[in-house]
Amino acid sequence: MDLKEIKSLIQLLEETDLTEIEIEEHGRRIRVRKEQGQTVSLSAPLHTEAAALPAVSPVSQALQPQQEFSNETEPHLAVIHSPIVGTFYRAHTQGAEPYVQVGDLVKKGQILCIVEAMKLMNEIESDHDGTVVAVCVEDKSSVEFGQPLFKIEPAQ
Amino acid sequence: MDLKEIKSLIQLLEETDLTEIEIEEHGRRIRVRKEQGQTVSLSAPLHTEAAALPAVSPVSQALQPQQEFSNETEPHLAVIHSPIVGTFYRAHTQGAEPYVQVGDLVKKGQILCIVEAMKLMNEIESDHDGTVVAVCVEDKSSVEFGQPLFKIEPAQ
Amino acid sequence: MFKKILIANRGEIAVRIIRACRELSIRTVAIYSEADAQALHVRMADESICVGPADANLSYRNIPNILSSAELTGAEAIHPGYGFLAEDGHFAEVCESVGVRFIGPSAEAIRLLGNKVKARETMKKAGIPIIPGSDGVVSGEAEAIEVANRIGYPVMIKAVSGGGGRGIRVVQKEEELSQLLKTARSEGRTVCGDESVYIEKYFVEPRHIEVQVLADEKGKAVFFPERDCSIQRRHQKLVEESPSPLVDEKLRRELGRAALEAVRATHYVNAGTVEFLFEKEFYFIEMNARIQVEHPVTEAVSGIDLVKEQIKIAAGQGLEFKQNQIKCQGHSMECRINAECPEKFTPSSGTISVFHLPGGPGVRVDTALVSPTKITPYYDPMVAKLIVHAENRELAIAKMKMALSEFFIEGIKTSLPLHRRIMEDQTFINGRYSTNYIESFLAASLSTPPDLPL
Amino acid sequence: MFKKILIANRGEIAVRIIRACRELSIRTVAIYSEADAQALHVRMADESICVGPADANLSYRNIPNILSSAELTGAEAIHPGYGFLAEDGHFAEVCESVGVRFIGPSAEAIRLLGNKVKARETMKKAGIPIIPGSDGVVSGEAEAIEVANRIGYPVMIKAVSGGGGRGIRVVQKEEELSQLLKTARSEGRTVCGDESVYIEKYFVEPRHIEVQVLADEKGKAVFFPERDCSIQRRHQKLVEESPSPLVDEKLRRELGRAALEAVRATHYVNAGTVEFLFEKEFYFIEMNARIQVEHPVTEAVSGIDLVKEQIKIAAGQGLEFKQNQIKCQGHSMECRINAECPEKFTPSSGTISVFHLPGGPGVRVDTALVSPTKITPYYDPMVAKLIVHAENRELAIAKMKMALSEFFIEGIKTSLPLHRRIMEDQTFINGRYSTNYIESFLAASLSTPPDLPL
Repeated sequence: MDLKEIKSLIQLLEETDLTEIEIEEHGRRIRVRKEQGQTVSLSAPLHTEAAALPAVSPVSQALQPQQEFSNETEPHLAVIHSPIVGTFYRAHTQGAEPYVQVGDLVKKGQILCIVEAMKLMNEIESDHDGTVVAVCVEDKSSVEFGQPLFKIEPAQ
Repeated sequence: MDLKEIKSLIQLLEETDLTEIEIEEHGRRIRVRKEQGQTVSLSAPLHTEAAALPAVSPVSQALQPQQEFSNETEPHLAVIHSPIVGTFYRAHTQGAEPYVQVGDLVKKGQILCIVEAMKLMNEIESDHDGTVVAVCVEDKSSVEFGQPLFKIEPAQ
Repeated sequence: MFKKILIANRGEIAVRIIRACRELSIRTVAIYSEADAQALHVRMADESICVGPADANLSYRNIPNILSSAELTGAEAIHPGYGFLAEDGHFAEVCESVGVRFIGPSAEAIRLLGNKVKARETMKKAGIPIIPGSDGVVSGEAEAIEVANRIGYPVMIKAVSGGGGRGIRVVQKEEELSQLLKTARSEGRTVCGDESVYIEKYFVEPRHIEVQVLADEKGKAVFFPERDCSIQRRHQKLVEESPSPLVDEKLRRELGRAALEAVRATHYVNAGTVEFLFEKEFYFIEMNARIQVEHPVTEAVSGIDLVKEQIKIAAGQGLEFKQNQIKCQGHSMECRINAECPEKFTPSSGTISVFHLPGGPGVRVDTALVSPTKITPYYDPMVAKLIVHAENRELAIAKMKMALSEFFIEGIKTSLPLHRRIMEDQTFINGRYSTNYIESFLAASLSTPPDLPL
Repeated sequence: MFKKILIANRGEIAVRIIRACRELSIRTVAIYSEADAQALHVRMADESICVGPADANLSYRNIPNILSSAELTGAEAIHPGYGFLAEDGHFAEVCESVGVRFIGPSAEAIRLLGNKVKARETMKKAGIPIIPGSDGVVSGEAEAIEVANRIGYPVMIKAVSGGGGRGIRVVQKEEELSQLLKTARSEGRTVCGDESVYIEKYFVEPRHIEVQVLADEKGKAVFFPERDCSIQRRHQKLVEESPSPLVDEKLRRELGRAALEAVRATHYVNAGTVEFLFEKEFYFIEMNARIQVEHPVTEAVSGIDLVKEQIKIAAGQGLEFKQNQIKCQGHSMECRINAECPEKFTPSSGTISVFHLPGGPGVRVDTALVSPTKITPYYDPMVAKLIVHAENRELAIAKMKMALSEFFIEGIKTSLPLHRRIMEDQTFINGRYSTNYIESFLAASLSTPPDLPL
């Protein structure tokens, strides 16, 4: 399959008012299609525009709505989400070693990090045995409900 | 063709936010598709709803907007459109014979009808040689700009 | 003034509060559930934080996550809107304990008013008329007769543990009392094993009249021209108007005085609403410790932005106007547009792909609708409020009819058709409706020929 | 009152007129071009008739087809809106000759006011100040000096047949006059073979102030608080407000008196607007014989529906209010949202698939937007009017900023970003702007760092 060809079709579609292009040849069919007035064009129009207007509404947005919580591109990985709103800490105390590093083997129930909320330190445990392949959040940054914290490659 | 299968696809489509489902297999292709927020659902929403509300806004609509002026289904036919807004008369005077009947052979330039506007009788001529195959408007009814009056099968 | 406010709500009221904040140059933090990631209030706010899943108990009522959100974003105050945590005394208390200003009355006032028995007692002590009845449970037939004679027939016998119409009997005259007392007792016993009953004045065609108040921390309080919210079904208001077609200037002042008395008796601060039942006289029902859905009709006739005032009061600013500066100009009306079947009131969910909102002079629409919007079954079915303002009631009805005629929502069933019919109904037009209106209106509708669809 | 009105227009003003008709229980007939078959005014009207192809000359200005439409539908009156046939004396005349009421002034008044020279003469005779200058062409240098001394420097020498800046010279003092007179003459001769010139007072920083009037057939006339429309680019108004930040109560009365004098002098009936140029004193420019785009700001401060009044006057009803009943409450402002590049003002066409209109208290949007709308290049680029009303000018600006911040149109370029910047601009906020404002504002903008996009 010629990915370049499909990409150029998508680009063509995006540059015009067309909503669909379909090509069928040599027993192969490619169809690209976009919805107008639907989900795609509406992902976050108000924010988009506001962001272009720093003079009018200086949007700093400490916490951007994170809508990409799903793990579609890496379906084999397990994702540990934040169960609460709070501040993410990788270590027990400042300066201490992080609970886990990328590459570490972890057990189900093992503490991965702390999310502090209202002065309470909430220990977040792994719900899988496996290998830590990614830490999704910077140390000491804010996390919202459902935000991915770690990606774990489950043990076979 | 399995009608049941198609119906279940349609049902599936209606129950979801999808706009299109396409299946291609064993040399057979089924595609069902709905328009969202686009032309189809928008054909005339305000009128549609108003029409369901005779108590609130008694819409009689002597003249419905005629949006189907094109002749897509019969591309071989010539259509004579009204060039003005007025009242359509098939005959010169009341009780007289109509200028033309379905089945009549007409010449280019021959008078087909009269559209009266502001007491002026405007003679509408055929712009084709051919056979009248349809009279699209009732005698003495109102016509708007661009409304089809006659369909003519052009002579070879 | 606050620099940043967190809005602990969703839908039109969150949008309404964000607009007020913008005008006051206050930055806003929206919270949202996973079901609302695309919602208008999230898009409009300067910052937004997901606080939980679709279930409101785990998101919009999730006190720890909401307070954490305020802490993380540095929001100095929380506006609760209506519903959710708006009248939760515990929430108000926790807010104050962690140093976040709760935009509303004190936790004590919320708790007092949330306890219907205590609220009633407080108002009675303050000299505000309450619905006449027995002082609690009646011991026997002799006491029942005595109470009924004192308050006058018709009276209502209510089983203490009854509900949903069970254990309730209306007594028209003394001869009926003995028999109906027995029936109510036995029904109470059957349904919930408790034959205790109490007696209350029964109102045949009462009206629901309410008075908006604002009170600042310095003890200054004002009342606004009354709202008539008698058009209800199952205690859900459908149409509200201000002023009431029933209330004259004298009654308006009396209602206002009673409302201010309620404010004093409860040491109430911020915006609140004192609800009365009216039939010949007015009687206190309850006091709502929040901004109400129908606040825009009061804004229309008074020209005062109540949400901005709420914020200013919470920031410690005193009220800038006096009672005699509060006008009652023209007439305003609100229709609540719900996502529901207009006949049976069953909620309707789905995706609104196409809609058209009315506009023009004197027309206001408060909504969180944005295309496409998914109406989920998780929250309040109200999708929009349509508010009109005109010189008088007749013109307000004409304007409402006009606005309803062009209001169009596709993809779900709404109460729009019902509102259109109400605006054509002679009883409503005359202004002679009671809280029974919708019930009898619908009953009459069902007997009309089928070519008049709802 | 009329039973049915035909609206000989499109876009937001057609929608506006349909709304007014609905409130007055008048049935409506929309006309439309083939390009507008899906337009909102067509959907909203009770009936609609296609009157021609996209080209407005063949549709919205097609007098025979429009009158036929009125005849066929039994419309008793025609509302022309603004633009198209609104100030066409011939159309007004033909309407009346076929027995259809034209909602506007008489054909004579339209013709008189359409002729700028005659209008100026009429006003001068009526004692209304007109822009000082020579009585027609000046014969030589001596006369030029005499005129310039009489009206005071700076003056403007204008070639009679000049235009587009050619053959125009501004003279600051007498010493310059002789030389600049020669230049203007020779430029006039070069460009159009005519060296005749006239002299007019030159205004350095004039303001555009206009007064809305209503006059009924019985000779009763009223004026409204002035509108300030100085924010223009190429004589196209962009922002309008009422009252003017410049005008005090005394000047307001003087402007009003002059406007009423203009009504009397032209036997004017229905809604009209007398436009003045103001610099220290006010001077008549012209009188517009129609409803104007910016009428909503007057509706906001006065509480009077001008379109409804137009219809009532045309139906022969007398004005129901007196001059002293016309209030000036609070402050109102309008931004015209055009489909155009916000920097270069080139029109932008395309399909608007997604948009969000602002709402809340004191916010009005007049638009024909409906999703999806195709913005065609055939007609006026204005896609919406955003009008706010608040207690004072400062709060009105805050509200306008709020409303602009949530106003969103996707698919075309609009003037929204320009309006957002104007509302942040100190000169505008101070209210000290002239008709040169936009030009100098844009010039200044271009020199600001590129991280402040328009």
